[in-house]
Amino acid sequence: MIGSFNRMMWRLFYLPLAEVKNESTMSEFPTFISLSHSPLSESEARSLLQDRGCGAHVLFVGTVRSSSQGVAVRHLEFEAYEPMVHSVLEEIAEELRTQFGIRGVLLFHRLGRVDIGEAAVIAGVSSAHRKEAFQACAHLMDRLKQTVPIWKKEFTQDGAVWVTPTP
Amino acid sequence: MIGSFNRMMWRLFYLPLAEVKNESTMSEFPTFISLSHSPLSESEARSLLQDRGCGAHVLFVGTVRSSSQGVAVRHLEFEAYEPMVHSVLEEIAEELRTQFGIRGVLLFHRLGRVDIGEAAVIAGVSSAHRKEAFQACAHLMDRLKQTVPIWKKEFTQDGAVWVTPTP
Amino acid sequence: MKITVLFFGVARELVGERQLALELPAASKAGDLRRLLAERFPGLDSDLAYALAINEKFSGDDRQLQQDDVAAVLPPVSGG
Amino acid sequence: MKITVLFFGVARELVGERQLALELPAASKAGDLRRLLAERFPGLDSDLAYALAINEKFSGDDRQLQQDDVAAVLPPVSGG
Repeated sequence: MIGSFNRMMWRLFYLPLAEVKNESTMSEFPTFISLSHSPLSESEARSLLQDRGCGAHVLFVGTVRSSSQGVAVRHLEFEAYEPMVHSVLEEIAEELRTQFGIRGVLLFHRLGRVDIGEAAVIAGVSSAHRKEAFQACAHLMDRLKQTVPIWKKEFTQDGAVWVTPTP
Repeated sequence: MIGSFNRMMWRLFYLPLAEVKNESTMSEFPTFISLSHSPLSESEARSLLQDRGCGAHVLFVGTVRSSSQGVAVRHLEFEAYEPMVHSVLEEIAEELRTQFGIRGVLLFHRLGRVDIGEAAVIAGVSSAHRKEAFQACAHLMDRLKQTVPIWKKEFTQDGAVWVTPTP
Repeated sequence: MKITVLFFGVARELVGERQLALELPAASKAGDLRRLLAERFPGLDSDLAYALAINEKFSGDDRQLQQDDVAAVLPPVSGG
Repeated sequence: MKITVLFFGVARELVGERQLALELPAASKAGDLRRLLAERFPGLDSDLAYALAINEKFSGDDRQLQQDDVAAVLPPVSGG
């Protein structure tokens, strides 16, 4: 299980060197990122985030709804610019740690076809205190939807469309 | 598993009749409440909250930290006024549904001794949209700490104290 | 009239009991119960900002008590 | 100079390819790449408010391109 997280090492390759000013800008706390074509494991997410120094753990699970603006959804498909997902998420994680003082950050996202009721995304944070944990996890989801290079195609009874963000 | 949730029926006994003005004030969505002397199951919490009409599920897990204001904590003990926990939580759940438009509401809380690293509380909500889910779950935790009749005793190297809320 | 009083948390430890049966004069109110408790149990006075529930509802001091009511002494809560 | 261009989401479908090798004049900038793409692919113009990444970093139109750069056409994202 943990073996699948060699991707934690992505940060070494994808954070542009200019931004790694010194050792202290690299967080001592982990960022767990996984892009997966198979179902996401919530229990894996929780055990990765578990931290004895943290009393607060907030997890968001986004599942595929059976309708979107009144139209019946059949399934979704996701694609991503994978290496850039990792580098953008590492930057977001550092932003969360600076703004909210949280520790662990996690984002699991499905790729390819995702059926109704399945989890498309799991976002999580761990923190000493709960208010910061809620704020940071909500902010992580906001940032995901603003800047992380992942695209969703919605397959409905009326055909298939690439979803564009509502302003 | 589900059999342990005959407590959902508490609402029938503990909501004062004067407040049940008509059928429509009783939510059609479930409130899951459990007070337990044994470890809380996050997977049970998640499967109870799962709802195909909801795209957003937020779960808060509060675990026992190994230190509190710099003092090493050995363990905690909780006690509750159980029937009143149920009636107060039902009122909070209706408040959340009115304010945030969420659907499912869940609160699991440990009683008795809880050791370091264990979950003392799991709070969860399900909703069509994520912003409301984050706000409602944070609010549920705020209300828990303000008005739900549960008390915590902290056992440290210096002795044992009943925790009083910080204003 | 006879009522039952439940104690929780620090109040339970101050009183040394989870539950007591108390005899109160007819037409007593919740505030009268507070005064009786403060007389009998040092600590159960203005030092402890506790709430009273009558029959599992938070109640103010002018709440009328009745025979067989269940009162509960609820110190500031600290769940979660 | 030769660069690689990656396409995602609706841009990938408009172009019909995941990836193209393009020849650009020396000293071209990201903005020049935008103009070239708009000429060659109907739809990859101001109708699609896409971002450009160069070597996996979001980049403005005045970003200088170099031989072997990897550009990416990123339509508005919609993860989650």
